[in-house]
Formats: sequence, C-alpha cells, structure tokens
Amino acid sequence: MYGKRLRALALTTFAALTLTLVLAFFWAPNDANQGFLQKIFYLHVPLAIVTLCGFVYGGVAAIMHLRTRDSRWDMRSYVAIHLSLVFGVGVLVTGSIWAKGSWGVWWDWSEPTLVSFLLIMLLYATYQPLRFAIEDPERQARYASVFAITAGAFVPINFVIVRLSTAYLHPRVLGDISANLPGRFQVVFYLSLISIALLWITLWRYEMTSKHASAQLRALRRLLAGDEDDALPRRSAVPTLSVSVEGGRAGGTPGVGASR
Amino acid sequence: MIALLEIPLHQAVPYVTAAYTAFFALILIYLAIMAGKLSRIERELGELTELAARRRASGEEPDAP
Amino acid sequence: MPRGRLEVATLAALELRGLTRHYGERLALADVSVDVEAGQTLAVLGPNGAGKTTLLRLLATLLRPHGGELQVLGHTLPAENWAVRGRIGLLGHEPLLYRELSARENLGLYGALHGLDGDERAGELLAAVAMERRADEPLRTLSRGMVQRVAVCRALLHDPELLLLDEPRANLDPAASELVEPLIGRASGRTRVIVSHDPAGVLAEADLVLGLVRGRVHVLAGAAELDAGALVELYR
Amino acid sequence: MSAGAPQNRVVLGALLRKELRVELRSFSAVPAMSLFSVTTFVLFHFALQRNALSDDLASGVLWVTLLFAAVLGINRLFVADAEQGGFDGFLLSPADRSVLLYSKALTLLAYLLVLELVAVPAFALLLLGPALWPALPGLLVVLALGDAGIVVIGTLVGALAVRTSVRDLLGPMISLPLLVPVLLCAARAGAPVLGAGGAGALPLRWLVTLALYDLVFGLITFAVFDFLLED
Repeated sequence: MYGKRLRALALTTFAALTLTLVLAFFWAPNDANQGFLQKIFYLHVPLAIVTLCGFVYGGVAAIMHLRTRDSRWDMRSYVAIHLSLVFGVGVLVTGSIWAKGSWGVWWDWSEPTLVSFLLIMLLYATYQPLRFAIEDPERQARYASVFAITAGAFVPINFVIVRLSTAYLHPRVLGDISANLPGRFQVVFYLSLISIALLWITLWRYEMTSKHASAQLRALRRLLAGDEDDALPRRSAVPTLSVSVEGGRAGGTPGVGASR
Repeated sequence: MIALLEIPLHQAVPYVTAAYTAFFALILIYLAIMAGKLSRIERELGELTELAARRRASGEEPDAP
Repeated sequence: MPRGRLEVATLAALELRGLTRHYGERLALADVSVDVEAGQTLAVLGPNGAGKTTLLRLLATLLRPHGGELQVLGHTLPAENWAVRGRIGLLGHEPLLYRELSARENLGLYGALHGLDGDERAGELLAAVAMERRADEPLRTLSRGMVQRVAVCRALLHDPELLLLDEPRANLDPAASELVEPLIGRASGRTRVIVSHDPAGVLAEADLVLGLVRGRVHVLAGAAELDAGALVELYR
Repeated sequence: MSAGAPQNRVVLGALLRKELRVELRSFSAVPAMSLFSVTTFVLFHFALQRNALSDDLASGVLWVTLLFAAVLGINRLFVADAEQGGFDGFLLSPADRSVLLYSKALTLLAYLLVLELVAVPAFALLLLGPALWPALPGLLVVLALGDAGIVVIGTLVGALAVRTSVRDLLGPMISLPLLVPVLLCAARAGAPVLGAGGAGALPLRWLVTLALYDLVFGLITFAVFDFLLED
C-alpha cells in the first residue's frame, strides 16, 4: 500500500532536485567571502536539517508504536532511522569536504553542525546492534522504540548544547542557517531544503514498500509451506511486520498489526 | 562573519564537485542495496510460485496450517 | 459473556477464549479456549516449544495476549493485571530468588512487594518445607532441591488462589516432594495449572487435560476420559 | 489474602535493602569503580606527564574518570535482577513499576557517591595542583548535578542493555554519547572552581544547562521506563 503514490513522488523529487542544482550553480551569485565553495552550503545544511528531522520522526513513530503496539509504527521508526543514518553519513562527508575547502582541515571542532552530527551518528550507530542483540521480536521492537524516543529527544538538545559550547569558544557563524541570507541565496536554500526533504520521503516510502513486500512474501511462504519450515526465524534487526494474508485464513497468520 | 581568505574560483571547484558527487554516490549505493533486496524478493516469489504450481499439479490441497 | 465484574464470584477461575500470542511471525499460542473451575486442576502437556510456558506466563500476567479473551479470577487481562497480581503464585524452572540473600531475606523482600506485613507467614512456610534450620544462609550455599523448596514458599507467601506450576517436582527429591505435597498438591484446594512432561503422573492429579502441539489445542478433555497412552501420541 | 496494594515506601525500602545486601556480599560494582578511578588517575599522570593539573585540564580529567567509572556501575546495575529472575519476581507482584526505577536510580546514586568519596580525595592527592579545600563547595555543586545526569541516563540505559546478548558492549556504547552533554557541562562548570589562582566563581550558564538536561532526561526516563519491564 506504500507503493501507490511513489512514482509521482519520485518524479516531483527529481524535478525539484534538478531545479535546485540549476539555480544553485547558474542563478545564485557567488558568496562574498566563500566564493564558489559556498555552493556546498546548499547541499550540506539542508541535508543536516532533513536528517535531524528524520531522527526526530523516528522518535515520534516510536512513541506511536509504544502507544498503539502496532508493528507498522515500529517499521516506520526503523526505516526512518535507518534512512537518516545514511543521510547522516552524507552530512558528515559533505561537511568535512566543506571544512577542508574553507579552512584546510578535514575536521573542525568549532563547526557546531559537524560536531553535534558526529555525536548523533555515534549514538544512532548503536540502534541496529541493539535491535540485533534482542531475539524476541516483540521485545526487540519495544526496546528499539524506547531507544528511539530517548535518542530522538537527544538530537535537538545535543544540537543546542554543542552550539552553545562551540559558540562559547570562538564563534564562527559560517553555515549559520539564519535568515539574513540575501534574496537569491534564500530562494535556492529553501528550494534545496524542500527537494532534499522530498528525496528523504521518497526513499522512505520506497524502503517501506520493499519491507512491506518482503513481509507479505514471508506470510505467503508460511501459508504455502504450512508449518513444515518452522525452523527458528533467522535473527535480524529488521522489525517483523505482522501482516494479514486475505483468504484461507483458517487459523492463519495474525491480523494486520497485533490486535489488542 | 570572520573575513576569510578570498578563495579563487578554480581552487574551490574540486571541493564542490567532490561534495556533490559524494552525496550522489551515497544515494546510488543506497539504491543499489535496495535493488539487491528487490531482486531477492523476486527470486523468493519465483520459488513460491513454483511451490504453488507443484502443489496445484499434484492436486493435493495445501495442508491447512 | 457479560463482564463478570459485578457477579459475586464467577464460578470459573480461568476463562480463555481464542487466546493467541505470537513470537514475531510465528504463532507461540494459537486460539486456545479453556474454562477451569475454581479449585480444579488443569494439566498442560505437549512437546517442547508447544507453547506451554507461554501459556503459563500469559496467565501470570508476565506476557500480554496478542489476541482473544483472557479472564483470570474474574478479571479481564491485561486491563486488570493489577487486580490479579496479588492472587497468583508462579513456580517455574527459575526460583526467582536472589542467591546472595538468605531464604528469610528473600521472603522478606517478596512479602514487602506483596504488601504483607510481618514474616510469621514466611516462618510457617519455611517450617512446613523443613527449611527453618538453614533459613539464614545465602541461597548460593544451598542445594538445588533446597532452593526449590524456598521457591515454593515464595510462590505461596501471599496465599494465592491460583497456582501456576511448571514441572514443580523437577528437582525435588522424594522426601522434599512429600513435604511440598500439602502446599502445592491437590489437597491445597487451590485452582492449579500444572505444566508437565510426565502424562502418567499428572493424569492422577488433574481434572482437565490440555494437550498443545505447536501452539494449538490438540487434546482438551476431562482427565477421567483419557489414558496415559492417548497422551503419549501428543509427543510423536 | 494479600493486604491490598503495597505502599511504595515499604517496597522501596525492601528493594534498597536487597540492593545493599547483594552489593555488600558480592564484590561487584562499588569497589571496582573506586579502584578503577584511582588507576585511571595514575594512567592520566603517565599519559599527560604532568604532576599537577588545574583549571579545565583538571576538571576534564576528573570528569572523564568519573564517567568511565560510572559506566562500570551502569553495566552492573541490573545484572543480578536479570540473571536471577528479579525482574519476573518483581513483575509478579502488584507493586508499582516505577518503584523499581526509583530504587535502581538511588542505588546508582549511592554507587556514585561512594565512588566520589574515594576518587575526589585521590584526585586531589595525585593530580590536582591547587588545594582542594577552597574548591570543595563549588565542586560539590557540580558533582551533584553531574551525578544526577549520570543517574538518569545510566538507569535507563542499564535497564535497556541488560537483557540483551551483548550487554557489556551495548551499555557503554549507548550511554557514553548520551552522557557527553553531562560531561561537557560538568567539565566546563568545574574548570574555574579548580582554578590555579584559587577557586573561581561557578559559571551559571553551564550549571543551568546541566540542570535542564537532567530534568528533561529525567522526565523521559520516567515516561519510558515501564515499557522496558512488561512483555
């Protein structure tokens, strides 16, 4: 059911991304200080914002999972965090390339976005190991949700505290996303933000479709093969989606989302 | 804004291109992994349709789970 | 089934309707329906992995049902877990006791958890299982059988109406079984659910027998109508 | 018949007595934490090749040591309950679930206080340049707020990690990033207090940030802790 609007979404994302690229490189003027290097700004900062929102959404989905005990929320949280981790790598890579370009160093402790991102990635890197370390799927989902909520709250707080500490040392406002960007910069910046957000959402739905499809497949396999293959399910960090398969349900698989 | 050394255009180009290609490479790797998962689903579906066909051919009702 | 809350004392101690619990995508327990009257004993048999322990933990409010209706001592679970928790005694493979603490200290802790004041009840139980002499030594110095006897005291400390026993005589020597019999045996008059692997033994003391295979009910009948032979077939 | 729902105070007292007895009778957390902290000071001495530290270096060394020693305590906090069926025993009783959280938080706090009773004097003796006495009042304030942060994060992560197959790895891996803001604020707040030229004033900015961090994560821990218990 996630596949429906995927194609339309992918097309709009593609259009938005290309438009942003074109405007960023041919329409927006060079920055007074940074010159051409400033073009990375349109990629790095929106990517950081989208990734942060992805982690926070993972926390919100986890809250819904604990409240409703519906495994679909657990899957949404898992996919959101998984995707934000991938985007987070992008943030760190583009950030360090940018740092190398402007200050000649691959890593710079006074750049708050980079520093808080490293910390957030270190924390979320334990999400998958935590899930894998718990065998009982139901408990795995619940513990993962508790982690996602705590880490989701940590993301904004950590961002503020690190910014507080770096600004305290030697304030460097480069990459500050404050609104005092002159006209054209602002237009391209927000366009870039929207297109990367669209990219995140498209990939998120894409992965949700794929996970949902494999859950349907496993349900079908159980129906067809009956109980012969009741070998213990292989251990995995991926959430188990309880999926109902219509027809032939005599004592069959559980309903969609564990009923209360 | 601390005045930074004026970075000449040509020197900045490699960094900008590096950043954008790194990002797109990351997305492509992600898509490749997802494509791999998709092909695995396809393969498993193939197996299941075979199983169902064999089951249908042998006329035996799939045993009720 | 009208909600039994207002009736004075619903006759059935346990009412299970289509009780279901899954373990990820597999079904640990599927569609189990049983009624057990107060004071009766239900024997639960079946091969390993049939869902016996899952059923016991569901009745003990340690697991949430994923489907179906579960009423224990007149309260619907898991909504009214708090109401039944003080009235159920669980005796499983694990003694649930702290090895560094002595028998008396462990029972003191559980007494506080259950809101019991004073420990004369604990003293009586320890005497009943002939453990008062060694009641103050840390459990790690005692034998497995002795620890199991203290575990029996822990399960009975709050005088539960419902006893959940998982192979209670597993590591008890005959003498200990003798001592424990009046507390957890049929004579105790409590409603009991016994999980066992010994069909012959458990048939003698059961009113109702539930045979589970792969989480599903295969046998559900009065103990009188069954003979041990029929039950062995469960394990094939 | 059970005498109705047990009062939380009685249950808390019983749980704390159990914690005290289990801790005293088995060489588990506190002695290890204290020895670990003193050893770490010796390591810092040789690593930094310095005989006396002051200001932010002193505060940093103190807090890094306390943090790692605390992680040892966090790892041990729930082990006895996980291995000996303490969780099930507790869940079978009608006691309120949050009492287990309070008892474990107070236990971890006790671990930290005993640790600091050993570590702070040892630090003053081995590494601290300026005199400890004038700095003590300020330091105690920072220690109190820092401990609160460690207790809140440690209790939650301890419970999260204990019933997993790699608990000794997961505990530190999850708690350390979460404790970085506590370390950051505590070290920054402690620096002027351990100043070479006499104890400076406590920087209010870092104390307030630390207090807010403790409060926020205290609320989160309280809200989600129960979900770690029931199945």
